[in-house]
Amino acid sequence: MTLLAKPWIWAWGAAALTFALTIGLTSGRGAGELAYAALSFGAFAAIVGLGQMLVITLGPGNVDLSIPATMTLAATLALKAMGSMPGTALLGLAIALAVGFGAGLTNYLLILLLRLPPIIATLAASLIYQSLAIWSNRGLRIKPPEALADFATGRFFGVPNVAWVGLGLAVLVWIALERSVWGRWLLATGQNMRAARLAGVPVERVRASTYLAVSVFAGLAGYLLASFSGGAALNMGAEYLLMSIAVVVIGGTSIAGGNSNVPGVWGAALFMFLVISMLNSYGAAAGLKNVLTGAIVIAIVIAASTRKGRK
Amino acid sequence: MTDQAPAPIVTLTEAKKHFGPVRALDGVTLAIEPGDCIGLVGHNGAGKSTLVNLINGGISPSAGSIKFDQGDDALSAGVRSVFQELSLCPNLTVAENLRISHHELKGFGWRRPARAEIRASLDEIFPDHGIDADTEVDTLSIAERQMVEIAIAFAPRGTEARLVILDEPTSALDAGIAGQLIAHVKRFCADGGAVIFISHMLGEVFDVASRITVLKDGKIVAESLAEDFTREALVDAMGHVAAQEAETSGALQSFGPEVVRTPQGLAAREGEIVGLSGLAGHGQAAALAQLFLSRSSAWRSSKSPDVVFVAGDRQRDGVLPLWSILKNISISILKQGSRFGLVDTNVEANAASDWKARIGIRTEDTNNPVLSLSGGNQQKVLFARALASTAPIVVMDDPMRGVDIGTKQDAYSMLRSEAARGRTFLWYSTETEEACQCDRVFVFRNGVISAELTGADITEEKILEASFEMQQAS
Amino acid sequence: MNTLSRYRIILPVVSLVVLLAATFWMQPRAMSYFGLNLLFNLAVPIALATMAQMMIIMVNDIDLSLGAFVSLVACITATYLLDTPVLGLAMLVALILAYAAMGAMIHALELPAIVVTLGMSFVWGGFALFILPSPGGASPDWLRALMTVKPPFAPMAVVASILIAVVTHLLIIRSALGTVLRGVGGNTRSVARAGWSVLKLKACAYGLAGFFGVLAGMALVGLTTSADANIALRYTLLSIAGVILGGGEFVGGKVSPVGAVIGALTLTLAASFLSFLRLSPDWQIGAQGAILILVLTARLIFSRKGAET
Amino acid sequence: AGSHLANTADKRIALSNNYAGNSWRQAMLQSWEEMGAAAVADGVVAAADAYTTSESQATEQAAQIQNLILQGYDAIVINAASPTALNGAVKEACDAGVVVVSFDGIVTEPCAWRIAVDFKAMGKSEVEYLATRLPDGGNLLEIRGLAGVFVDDEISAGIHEGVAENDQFEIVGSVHGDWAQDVAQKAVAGILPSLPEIVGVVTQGGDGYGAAQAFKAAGRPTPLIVLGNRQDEMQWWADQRDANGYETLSLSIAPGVSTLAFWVAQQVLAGDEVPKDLTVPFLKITQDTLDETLASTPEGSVANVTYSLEDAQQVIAGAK
Ligand SMILES: Nc1ncnc2c1ncn2[C@@H]1O[C@H](COP(=O)(O)OP(=O)(O)OP(=O)(O)O)[C@@H](O)[C@H]1O
Ligand SMILES: Nc1ncnc2c1ncn2[C@@H]1O[C@H](COP(=O)(O)OP(=O)(O)OP(=O)(O)O)[C@@H](O)[C@H]1O
Ligand SMILES: [Mg+2]
Ligand SMILES: [Mg+2]
Repeated sequence: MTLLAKPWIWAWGAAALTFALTIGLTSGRGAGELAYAALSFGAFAAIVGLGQMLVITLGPGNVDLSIPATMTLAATLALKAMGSMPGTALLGLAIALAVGFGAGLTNYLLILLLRLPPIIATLAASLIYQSLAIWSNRGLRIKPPEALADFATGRFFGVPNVAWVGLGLAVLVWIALERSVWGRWLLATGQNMRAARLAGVPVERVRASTYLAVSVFAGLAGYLLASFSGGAALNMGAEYLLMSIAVVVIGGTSIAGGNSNVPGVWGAALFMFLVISMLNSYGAAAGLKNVLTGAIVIAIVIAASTRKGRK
Repeated sequence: MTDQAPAPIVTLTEAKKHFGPVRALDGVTLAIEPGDCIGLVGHNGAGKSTLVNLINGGISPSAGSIKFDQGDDALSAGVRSVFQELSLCPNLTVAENLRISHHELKGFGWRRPARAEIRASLDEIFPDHGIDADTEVDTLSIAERQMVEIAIAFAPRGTEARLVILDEPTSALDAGIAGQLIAHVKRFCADGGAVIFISHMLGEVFDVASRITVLKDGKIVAESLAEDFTREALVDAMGHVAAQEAETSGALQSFGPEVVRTPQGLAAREGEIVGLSGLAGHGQAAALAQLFLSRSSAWRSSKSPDVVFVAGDRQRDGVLPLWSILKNISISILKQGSRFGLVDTNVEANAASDWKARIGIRTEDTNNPVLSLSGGNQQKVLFARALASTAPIVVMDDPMRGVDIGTKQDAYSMLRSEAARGRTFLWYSTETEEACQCDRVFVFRNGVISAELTGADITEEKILEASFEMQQAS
Repeated sequence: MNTLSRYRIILPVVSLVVLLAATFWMQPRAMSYFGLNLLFNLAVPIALATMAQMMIIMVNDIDLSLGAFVSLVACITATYLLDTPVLGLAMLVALILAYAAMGAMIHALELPAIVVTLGMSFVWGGFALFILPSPGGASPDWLRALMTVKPPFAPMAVVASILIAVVTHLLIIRSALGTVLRGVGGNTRSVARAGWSVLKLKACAYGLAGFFGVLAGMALVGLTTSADANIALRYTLLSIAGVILGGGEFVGGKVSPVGAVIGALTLTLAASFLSFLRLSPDWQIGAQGAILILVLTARLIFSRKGAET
Repeated sequence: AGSHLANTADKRIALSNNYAGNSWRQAMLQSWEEMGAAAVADGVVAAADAYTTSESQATEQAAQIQNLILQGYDAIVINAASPTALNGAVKEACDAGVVVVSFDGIVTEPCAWRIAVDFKAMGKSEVEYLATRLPDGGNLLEIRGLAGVFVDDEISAGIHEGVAENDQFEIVGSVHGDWAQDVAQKAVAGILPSLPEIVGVVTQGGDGYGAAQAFKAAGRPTPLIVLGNRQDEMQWWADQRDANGYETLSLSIAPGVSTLAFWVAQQVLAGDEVPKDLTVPFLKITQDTLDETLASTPEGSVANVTYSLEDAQQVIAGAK
């Protein structure tokens, strides 16, 4: 029963079940298409979810609410700089990552210097990022360079390229958390920051790098999403606010900090796409769709936590 | 005791408590009658706190029974507990904390009786306590919080306390206040109340207890009137080699160059054990924390840190509760042997098993969660964490809090040998006895150093003298 | 003495006063019965929602579903409570009970509140869409009359805010029950050891939150005269910000009802202040963030002062 | 009309907007600003300021309107987040003697003027267009907007009415695209695998391009997608037309309707008799007008029309 005790198994189980139910509707037709779509769209949720997971691991009260605004700002500035010109993809990437870095640094400095609670600091900063995005481009939608768009929508060995990026990032985060000194520091800080500091952990470096990481991930996600969907829009990140938190907690990461779960993030990201697809396919009205989504999310959390308790 | 023994307040019959393979309590039979003052002693992990939790209903027994003479549960039988870890609500005031335990206090204007009740109780147990019933608990020092908790336990609370269980109540108190508590316990028992008094300070136990019960590995191994025990016999029963009086170090040793000097006047030389003493809450902990924070960084970390810290307040400053014993030990030495920023698990495992053996952490496997250890054994983990590093300076904030006498002796000799190898220790202790083992002692009063004692000057009298305001000064 | 906790209430008061002075200076017209009412009447439902959030933060949880819940209440108020008052009332009572049950479940199954409430935000939102697929409904007349009443001396908004602050202060800080509830936030274990049923206490705190959430939704409809399924989604974050602005803390049961009401008023006023500044529309959204940061930065000065003494 | 212009030289008009997060709203704000600046420079009005909140929240917009009353504007032009939830604030404005003109997102409060688009008719005409192009009928996919919003409900009702009248069509799937390209793309990609062959997609504008992308990614033939007025949609249409003769229709509202509302407010302030309910036609782009519209639309923006005083007078006269 050790498998059932793994907190991520529930997210994956739920994803598999919703997949089966959706495909059951067409008696198996379209399974490949659905899996492909789930991997494509799940990748964006997974990338921001991995970042959010690192922040949530830092302990209670730590969460980044500026992810959507950072995605939008990074994408807007990157696409504006590239201006659809061929050969500028790397320049755009560099700009998106730099914007993410800058946003992360700003968030962290607000938290450190002004001692704002992270939830408020990132919320307030996100309004500023949103204004910056509006001011810089006034919502004009600039197309990504052709090659970049092809990459973002393309596939490799049958798996979408964006999913490869998301998977690569997941492996990287997993190694960082499970094997690296930094990961141990992060997990220690998340359990008790004061105790960690007194045990010699450079807690501020850990916090800074975590807030930088989540924003850089958001910048990357924004860049990829804009390239994928044909340009940046001012509201492109909106749905990733709740999504990033949902995939982390459904994936089995403890909201109390000090404990995180990489495979669960991917499972939950796939699940969140599939559950909406399933309800759409069954023709559920908007109200029912919301009620069922909420009920399923709670059911997964209950299943995962009672299992853990019984162990 | 009269011939007609009154009915016991609580009776345990063959009570057992198992946590998985751990037999925390392995068949304990015990009856506590009005007027009893039982001293409960035993090594770290002997099962003392588990016994307390069984009696007050915090956990239920795996086997055996617990019966009260009045009502079905501890509360209605008038059983009160002061737990090993502090358990007040820090966001509430002293009077409001009384309200939490006093269910009858409600309705309009409940505050006035609450204030009066806690004030009366504090005044009775700790005269001159100086605690205002309207202060929030989190602005009090650890010692003051402990006093409040004890006062709440003894307060009438509508029903009158009949049995009060004190689990290491004096570990955060200095000698003077501990003396007040002991005097009160004696009065309380003389008036027909019962007390279970758990402590690792055998002097106190002898002082207060009418009967002494020795727990070892979950079983009662000795039980008798206090006067039937000698100190040696007691230590023997607990299962440790009798401690030989640690001889006070002569002034013969030579130390290396000075490695610590703070603006406050705190100084230490290489190889020296420096004690910080004085009454609890007079700035010793703050001075040590400041020293540690100023000599270490929240931004950088190095393979060979300058200072390490041993926490006394485990919950707040030490234990990383979600982790195993192993990870708790290795957190300070992760950089040793790490390559490309990845942890070397061999170095880690070796250090953990090495220190488990050296310091005697009672566990089968260092992969067990750290919270499965008893309080004293968790403290050993924190020792191991600090000593496993190569740091030349070790800062210790009352690290022997709740450590049993045998382990203490081991720890003392380990400190000595580490010091002989050139390590410097700064050691804050609430026990004057421990301060007397140091090479140099700084006594604190009101946040400043009031005396620096060395060599033969380090005596209990001199320390106490420096701890209190001079009476004649006017 | 206890300077820090004294400062905790001074800060929100000072922020509000400074902001109010700046507003009056920029827009003297606001300095009137009519002007104050216009400035603050929409703060009343926010203050009520902030009280609801405070009940949850008080027991160390956080409620991400509050905005959706208030929207649902608004939808019920503008439809069922209007057409079939008995049924509408029963639904609102059921919602309060549902909130209490949610608290009990969170405690009994040891679930993280943030996740359960995140899930519940979808559920409430879904029900709201059932009831009002598109905006509409109307406010019951008595509710409209209540929210637009013109008491002597001070406008409704000010009177209502003071009333909310006093009632919740008595309930949470002064009363015997409130003390135990705050104790749950301070140290759940010791409250349980003292023989309380933490399950019941949590249910009680959540029930209170549901109650204030219902009041918020009703007050909102009284002001706007109708509802839609998305009407109060912003209240989730606004209420959290209000509690923090008012000197509350996320963990440890440290909350201040009076501060939180003032926090809610400050947030509302900050938005008005910005519109008086006549910024370019590009920056109007960002300026909201900037002013939030500015107001909260004042905390820093006070907490430094507090630490020194 | 000349005297009317002078009459309002000391009047101040404010625009109250509730969302700035997409290109349509940005174009709307831009049209207002350009025209407002010109009107102030010409001495037509004393001020034409724009105010915006975020996230389409009626509560915040209500507070904003109350602030505008306090600031003493003579007229407030509103694109409302909710047709009813602002009624309280609008009533307060009217009571304070402020002229309130609502457009696009209109308010039901009787004291305000309404410049409405017949969204229902817009939805219905989508189906009617499909009926002319696909006489054999078939399966349709509906992409809706944001759930719980008035416009979404109206357009959808029109579409369903159209399908009821043209029973050769059946709506086999319906998703919410929140009027956002990427959300629509995601929702369509999720439902497509379970759908039979689709001949047409009815949309609410702004999400056609996303739908096309999703069909392409799923390897399905591109159906007839009714488009909105975003430049990238029209560009895609033009590209498809050049490549394989793709033919469709674009229905939308021009963001410049904010300027129409400005002139209506100005006319009311000038003392003209203006009926409370005005209608503005929706913007229709056909295969014939595609190139011309594309040429006049900035890249990445939306097709737009700026209205003049004469246009406003025409609309008013038409309603009388
Ligand atoms: N919740 C638990 N899970 C597993 N093991 C436990 C738990 N609580 C206690 N134990 C184990 O039970 C034994 C007795 O612990 P207990 O806390 O009663 O010791 P103690 O005598 O109070 O020691 P100390 O003096 O160090 O406080 C220890 O071996 C401890 O590891
Ligand atoms: N890691 C830390 N970071 C910041 N401040 C710390 C840290 N550790 C300790 N302190 C300071 O030390 C104080 C705790 O020690 P306190 O002043 O109560 O010392 P004390 O009077 O010696 O107490 P006691 O004897 O009861 O342990 C805290 O209030 C805090 O200001
Ligand atoms: Mg113990
Ligand atoms: Mg102990």
